[in-house]
Amino acid sequence: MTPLLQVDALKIGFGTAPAVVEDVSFDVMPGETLALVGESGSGKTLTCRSVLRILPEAAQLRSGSIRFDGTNGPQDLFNLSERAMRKIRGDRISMIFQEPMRSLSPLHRLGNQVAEVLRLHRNMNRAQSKKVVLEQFDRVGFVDPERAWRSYPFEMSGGMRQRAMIAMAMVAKPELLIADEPTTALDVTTQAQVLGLINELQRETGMAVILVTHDLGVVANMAQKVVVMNKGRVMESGSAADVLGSPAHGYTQKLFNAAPMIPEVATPARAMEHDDIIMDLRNVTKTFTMRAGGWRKPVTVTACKDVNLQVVRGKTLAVVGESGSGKTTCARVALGAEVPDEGGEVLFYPGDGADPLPVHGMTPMQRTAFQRQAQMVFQDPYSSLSPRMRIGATLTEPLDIHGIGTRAERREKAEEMLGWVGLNPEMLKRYPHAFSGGQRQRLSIARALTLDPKLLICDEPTSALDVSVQDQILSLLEDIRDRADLSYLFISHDLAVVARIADEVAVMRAGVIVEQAPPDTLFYNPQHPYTQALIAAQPEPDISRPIDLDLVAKGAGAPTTWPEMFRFDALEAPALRELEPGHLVRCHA
Amino acid sequence: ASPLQETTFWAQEVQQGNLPPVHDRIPVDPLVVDLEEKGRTFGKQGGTLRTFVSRSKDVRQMVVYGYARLVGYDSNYSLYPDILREIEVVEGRKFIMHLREGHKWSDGAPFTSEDFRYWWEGVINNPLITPSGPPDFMYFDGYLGSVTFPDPQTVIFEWPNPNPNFLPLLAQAAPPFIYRPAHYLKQFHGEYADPDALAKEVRRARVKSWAALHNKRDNMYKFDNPDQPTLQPWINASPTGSSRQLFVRNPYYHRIDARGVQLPYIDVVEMQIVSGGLVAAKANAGEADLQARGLDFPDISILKKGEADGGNYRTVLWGNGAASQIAIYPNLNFADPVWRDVMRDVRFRRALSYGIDRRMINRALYFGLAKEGAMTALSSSPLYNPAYHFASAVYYPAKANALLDEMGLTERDSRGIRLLPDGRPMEFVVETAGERQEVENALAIVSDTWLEIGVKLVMRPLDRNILRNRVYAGVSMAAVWFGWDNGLPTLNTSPLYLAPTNQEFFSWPKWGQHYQSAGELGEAPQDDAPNRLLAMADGWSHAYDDKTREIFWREMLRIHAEQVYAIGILSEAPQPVVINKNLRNVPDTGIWAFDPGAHFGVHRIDEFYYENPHQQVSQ
Amino acid sequence: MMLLRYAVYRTFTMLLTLWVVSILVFAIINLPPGDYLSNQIAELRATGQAEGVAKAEFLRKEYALDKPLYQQYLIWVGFIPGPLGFSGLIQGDFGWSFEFDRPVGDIVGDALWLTVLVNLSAVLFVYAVALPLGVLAAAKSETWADYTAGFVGYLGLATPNFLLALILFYYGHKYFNLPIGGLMSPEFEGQPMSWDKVKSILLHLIVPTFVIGTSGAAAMMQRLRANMLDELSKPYVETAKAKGLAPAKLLAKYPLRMAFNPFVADIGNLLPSMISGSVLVSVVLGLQTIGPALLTALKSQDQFLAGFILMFVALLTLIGTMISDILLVLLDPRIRYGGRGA
Amino acid sequence: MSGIQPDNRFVDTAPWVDEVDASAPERSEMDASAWRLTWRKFKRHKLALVSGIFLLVCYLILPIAGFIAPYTPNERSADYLYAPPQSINLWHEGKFVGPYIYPITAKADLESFRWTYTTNEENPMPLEFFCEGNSYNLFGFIPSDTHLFCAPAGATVFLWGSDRLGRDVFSRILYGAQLSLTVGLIGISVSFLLGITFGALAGYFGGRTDWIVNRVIEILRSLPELPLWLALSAAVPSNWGPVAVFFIISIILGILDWPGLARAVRSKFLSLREEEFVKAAEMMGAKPGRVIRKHLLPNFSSHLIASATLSIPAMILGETALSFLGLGLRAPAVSWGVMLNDAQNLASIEIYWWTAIPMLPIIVVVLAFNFLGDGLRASLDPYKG
Ligand SMILES: Nc1ncnc2c1ncn2[C@@H]1O[C@H](COP(=O)(O)OP(=O)(O)OP(=O)(O)O)[C@@H](O)[C@H]1O
Ligand SMILES: Nc1ncnc2c1ncn2[C@@H]1O[C@H](COP(=O)(O)OP(=O)(O)OP(=O)(O)O)[C@@H](O)[C@H]1O
Ligand SMILES: [Mg+2]
Ligand SMILES: [Mg+2]
Repeated sequence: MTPLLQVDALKIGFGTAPAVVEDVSFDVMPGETLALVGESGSGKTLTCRSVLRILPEAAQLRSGSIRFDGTNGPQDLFNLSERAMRKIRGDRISMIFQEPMRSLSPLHRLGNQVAEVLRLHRNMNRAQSKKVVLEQFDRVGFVDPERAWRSYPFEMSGGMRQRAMIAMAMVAKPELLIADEPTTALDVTTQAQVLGLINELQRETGMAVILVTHDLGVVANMAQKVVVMNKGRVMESGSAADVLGSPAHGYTQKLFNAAPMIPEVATPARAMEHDDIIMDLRNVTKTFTMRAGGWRKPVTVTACKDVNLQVVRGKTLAVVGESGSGKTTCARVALGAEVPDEGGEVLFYPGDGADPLPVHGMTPMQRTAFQRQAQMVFQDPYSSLSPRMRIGATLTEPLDIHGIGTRAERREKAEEMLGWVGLNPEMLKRYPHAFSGGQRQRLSIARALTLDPKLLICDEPTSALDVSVQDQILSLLEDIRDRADLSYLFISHDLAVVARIADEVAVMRAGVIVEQAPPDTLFYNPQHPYTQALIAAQPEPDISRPIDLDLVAKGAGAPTTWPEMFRFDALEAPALRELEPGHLVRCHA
Repeated sequence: ASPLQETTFWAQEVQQGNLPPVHDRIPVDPLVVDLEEKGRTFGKQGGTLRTFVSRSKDVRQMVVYGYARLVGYDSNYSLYPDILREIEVVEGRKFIMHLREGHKWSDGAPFTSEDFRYWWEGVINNPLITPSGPPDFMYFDGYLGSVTFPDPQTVIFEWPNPNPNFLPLLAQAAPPFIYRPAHYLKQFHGEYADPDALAKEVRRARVKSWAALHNKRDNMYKFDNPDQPTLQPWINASPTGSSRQLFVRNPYYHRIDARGVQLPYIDVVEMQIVSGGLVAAKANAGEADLQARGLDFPDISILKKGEADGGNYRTVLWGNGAASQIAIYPNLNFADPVWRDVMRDVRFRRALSYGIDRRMINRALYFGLAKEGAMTALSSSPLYNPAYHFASAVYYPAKANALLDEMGLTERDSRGIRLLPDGRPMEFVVETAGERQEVENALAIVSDTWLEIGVKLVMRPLDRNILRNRVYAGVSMAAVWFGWDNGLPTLNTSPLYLAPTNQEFFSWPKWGQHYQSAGELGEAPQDDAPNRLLAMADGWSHAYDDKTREIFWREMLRIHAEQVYAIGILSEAPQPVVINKNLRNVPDTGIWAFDPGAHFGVHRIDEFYYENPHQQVSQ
Repeated sequence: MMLLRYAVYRTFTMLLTLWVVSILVFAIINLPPGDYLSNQIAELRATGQAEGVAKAEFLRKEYALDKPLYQQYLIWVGFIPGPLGFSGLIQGDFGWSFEFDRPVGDIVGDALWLTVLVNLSAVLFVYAVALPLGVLAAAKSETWADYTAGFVGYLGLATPNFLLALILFYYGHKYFNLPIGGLMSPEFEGQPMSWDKVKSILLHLIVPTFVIGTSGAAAMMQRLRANMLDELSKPYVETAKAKGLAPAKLLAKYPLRMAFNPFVADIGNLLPSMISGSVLVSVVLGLQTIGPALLTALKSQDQFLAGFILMFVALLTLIGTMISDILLVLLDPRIRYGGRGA
Repeated sequence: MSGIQPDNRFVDTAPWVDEVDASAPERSEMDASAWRLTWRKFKRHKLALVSGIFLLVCYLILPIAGFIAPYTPNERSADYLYAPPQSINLWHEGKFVGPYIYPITAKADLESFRWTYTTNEENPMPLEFFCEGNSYNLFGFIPSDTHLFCAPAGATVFLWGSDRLGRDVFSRILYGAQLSLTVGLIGISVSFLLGITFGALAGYFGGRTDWIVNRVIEILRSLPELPLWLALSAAVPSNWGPVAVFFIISIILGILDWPGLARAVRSKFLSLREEEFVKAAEMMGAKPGRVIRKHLLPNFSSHLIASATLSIPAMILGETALSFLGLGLRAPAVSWGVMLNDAQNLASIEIYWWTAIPMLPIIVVVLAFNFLGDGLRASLDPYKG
């Protein structure tokens, strides 16, 4: 059998600098899944993009070859005419881009953008394509596909946008799917659903997949082949069983050693002390009015309902939960980026017995002081970096705003921060677009840390990082927390990470907190069916222990199907009860 | 005379009985023009004459060009009865007008003394239509003239004292129409018309009263109402607002040639409204058959080029009839007292005049074809006097400097500009209407030579309305305009316009207002010379023999020459006239003047004809 | 729904603004010294036409020009009765043009469709030329196509309109027998529509469209190019590319729509410029549009005509901005008009 | 160096160190300011660089225009009206003479009403250098009468011909540049300043601010400029010099002109302010002024640069429209607009074509500004190079 895609001795560089991708070769067989793993910034994305010849303008394909041997016979993708290339893009080979937030057009409805592929390559009319797309939306886990069809990207949560992107890439059933970290913004049950979908499609159509991911658990569950990259070079490649089972290269070993795991917990933790809190969210509810309407009657969406969260000074409160369950919304409300609905309020305690400040009712002076102490790492680092500002300026900006230090000092601080997150000071001159996804995420963290804040809200801060860099970053965060008494509100989908860093975990589903407890308690004794499903769905980087994707993808099912005790309908949820000290569960008595 | 010939243009209408035959249309005693005496040839009827104007209200040019007047000027600028069969003047104060028997309006209704009566009783003396009462010209020496209508063919205007202004007035390019088509206008007149019908008409026309309606329909001069009968050679046949106005021959016109052919020769005049800037281009493209309006001397080269490139036209140069092509009027009523005193000093005005290099201007702007000199009667006027023409009007900077020094304006600033008595530099602001490039060019040259005499000229173009208002209010220091419209006065032309009797003479707006408002507005002239001018003008009005009149005229011209109220630069500037090569009887030389002359009027455009009219029509 | 409420709210604001504008318009018209009739009388006297003076005096009374300015304003708008009862703008009486001696409504009505025709064809020309060329120049930036388009555009921009018109007229007539000036051959004026008339109008439209259009087209093209260049490297364009969209469709659907934002903001100006745009060009080209009438009216202070045209243009301006604001939301769903953080 | 293992797996055999390369490049390199970096990128744009240098030279010449021009702007050569351009030659009958011109003589042709010129090709007359001519002010205040070159006695040097009054077109273009390249820009600056400020305020703050700014814009836009100009032309004090009047007019033009730009800025900002990076900046405590300057404006700079380039020809030519209303520049001031205004007739197109030459510098300057602007835009474009 001939390989479907043959990448040979690929070399990509920028300007006169040394190549960033060098001598990369691999083959993908039809129906096979190849996992591309490796260090953040090692050139995975560039490699994938070069297959479709969609590289940044400044990038040069210096040498190498890429051959594609699909139903239309062998084709040399490097020397194909633009016109022939267009026939391949989206039709034979499609790609899920790493940063779905930026990769969707902000002015067009999701339905329109996704259906376009069908209309283009499958000659479907509007109605047909809509039917297919809605079906696909359903399969990637949209609870309300019709709403997704009509929504604009900015009205969706990070994970929803990512799912739209996935739907877009898969809806036309390509021969090769290039998925660049397709599940970073998804909770594990949704992730399982998406991965299951990919598997299903592979079985159905013999689609091959190149899967770029940091999650070794996903690799173990999906891939037949693994390619490990570091600094632009392939470190090791071979069958998944071999590479995962007995990593041969030093880097591979290091990487696998760094993979976090949900610990086996023997006893529940003690309840958290809630006396010195730094931030208090009280009855926060947030309703959005959808823009989809136009002349029609406006539709509203309740992103989160009646959320009460307390961040203890010097501790980490982690929020996990379903994609689209309102985590980001809570975080944004907490820092004043959104105004909660009537009745909700957020209090910030500057400490030292000072009076609490209402986040949404501060004087400009108070606000400035608050903004110096409370920082946020946005879920979508790309969008939150000014596209026309060099990174140097971006990193010094917070200091500049608050008038801290001289120019040189700010610069030094910026360099120091870059060092902390494992980036090179030479990058200060670059613009945001010239970074890899993981690098941007680290930039975002670095920026949030420059002001030495007291409270940091991290919205999935490590989702795009490979496990070794992730480990480095988490250590950094823990380190600062212990050193400077920093408090975190930490949103993540990765239960292993949460297990490592959190002092308390809140689980959200459908806009409400369903369970809240210290991590050990939670992992020892998950009460809520949704929490249980989440823990079960966490993939492990062990090829011998695959999870049943189809089974866990069902998650806990819809709230209406839950056991009597937890069941709720629409927004009429039961109250949150304290089952044991420090362990809250949303259930009927 | 020869038998009358039917007009081909109307022949069909006549055959169908819509129009009476020609001998029933023209008066019993038509005006027979003597072409041979003028050196003109007999023509053929037919053809369309295309010409351009630049504003929609210039439709009235057809009244000017047509120039059918009760009495009119001939090409020697002497008066003769035109619409009138005869006019008797008794003691210079009683004017007995005899109408032509059988003369008809363009709709066939008879033209009789009733039309005069209607004007006098129905229009002028109706307070609703004319709230201000009888017009100024009906008063002479403070007495209102009387009008009587002894029989249908006779009208008598009479004043207690001899009124020398009356006849020239009737011959103006824009005459007071002292007769109106009564039969037509009565339907809009509250005293004559059926009230209900009138009220309906008023509403239809969307005006506010019958008087307004009457005013709207009664536009003898504006010529924009095709329904209103006329006596002019061509009648308006187009609705208002159209950019192409057609004028067709008046079947009842009162002139014929000696061979019995009814005038005008040309059947149709097509007057098109185009942008002023495009007239030259259109003429160059051969689209004009007779064009002078809208063409300036600088266009001559392009016109000649078009001719050389095979255009079906020739370009001739006429002389402009204004007393001065470009004249600077120092405002003797200027609000600034220091400047005013300086300007009132005749030495200053003379010095300015001596400081102008007229030859240079003439050469640069007119190929030396205009006449350099001060503002006075033109050379073809019987009152022309070369001494006045060249008085203070040669380039003589030394003399100018001497005059200014003599005035005591000896101080100068670092730029060499003289200082006023109060120490300000002499920045002489000349305002223009900004419409003519030649004025700006001329002033550019003047400003160079004035620098040599220590006067800095500052030019300021304005809109003509604004300019006028500023002059009248005494806030503009000096203005540029043409010279007197009438540069061709005869003994019998009223010299009133030489005296400070109206504010339109930009040197003395306030004195003019004083006279016009009978002392209510403005200020009375204190100086000797202006008062003398007033006295002379009055003297002329009461002088009845040519000898005395000439004395008054010459004295007034002398005073102007001596006082240099307006600093004329040059006169008789060449005016290009584009003439279709097939158009005959158009003089090669002539005077292009509005009043007297009515532009083409005195040259009798109704006698122009096409060599091959039929070819012309098919174009 | 939201938009509907917004439109209603804007309509009310519009009336308020219109009222303010009416005061200003009236004041500005009356700013220069004198008024139409006194200017007219001066002109008549200067040209020795005693006759017209009486008529002018008559009109002065009839149109209350002898009253103080504020009363004239109130009468004009129709807040208080004039000498012959209420007849102001709000009663639908647009007044009388002294200059043309016809009701204002007639003059404007006649000129209106020609005006719209000329300016519409210019606008169409601008869009037809500038849209594709601007996109092309951006897509092929820094190639000869880009430079040529830019050069030609700037050539048009840097030539004074009148000069350009003269050149086009002169050589157009010389070599292609194009007509000089006007909007149709005179013989078709006042005639019913016919194929020949349409042809004549089209022929006459060539030069004015070109003269009015060039500068607009060049300006739009360059701005569009700049905005497009900003968008072309954005990730969402890459996504679209990865779908296999053909370049033309891709550009038109994604970056062009983004780049169009500043132009939509200016669409509001399109309506009024259909009426009052290109005044000077129309004057020099001798087009019988509203522009020259406005200029004449202003110069001679023909206040009712000038006032009405100005108010009409103002109304269109207001409607235009409203439309552009609504379009803006439709174009870019992210846009909200509320205050920040509200 | 094959890394293929027996089990068909590839392992890189190159030495591998587990270390982040944190070695900082050179210090000076690091401290390069944003402007330096932009300039470095700009330099790579050859066309823009050339245009920039050209414009720089143009502006440097302005104060010494009098020195370079052989004539002063209003110096009339009465015997040389509408003289066609003369060429400067070096070789005469195969002999090197140095720069010289042939003398010309005018004759009035009353047949075609043109001035015809005959060139005396027998008599080459070398140009004089650093010679005395009419006096002018160097840098606007140092009186001088030395000219770079002038015609020898008895000859003329009209490089681009002479106009109706015998003034040298070339010299007038040089003097005209002094006004055309400066005063108009003030109007542009005023208009841009206002447009950006108000547009930014309305777009960024929205709500009430937006309402007010929009009403002002609507009112300003409803107020036609024509009558304002007419009123103005009557109101300007008469003893003001033409330049002063023009200066005021161009400022007023600028004041009237901003709404268009403001609307564009506003609408773009309404969209940009919803971007995540704006939120991020705000949440770091950035004040509105900073957000506007550092985050919003740069994202609209391409449009602004293009608009600025485009308004230059409009401003240079604006006065031709103004002189239509009696408000433009007027003699003795010279500008390109004034010169073109004189050339707005058929004769200038067909017969005296050289009087329309002022179009040339306008086009060249405008194109130069365009290339300069485009280079600037490209060097601010993060995605480029
Ligand atoms: N436009 C650019 N200019 C310069 N360097 C770039 C540019 N784009 C990417 N790079 C660099 O190329 C390298 C490879 O980037 P790439 O996006 O392929 O990384 P990646 O493996 O996908 O990393 P991640 O897992 O963080 O997404 C990175 O070091 C990045 O900094
Ligand atoms: N601006 C908005 N307009 C309308 N709806 C919105 C808006 N922002 C968020 N939503 C909706 O609110 C809900 C919660 O979104 P949120 O971003 O808080 O989810 P999340 O928990 O962060 O999800 P994820 O893990 O996928 O990022 C979603 O259904 C989303 O569609
Ligand atoms: Mg990547
Ligand atoms: Mg989120």
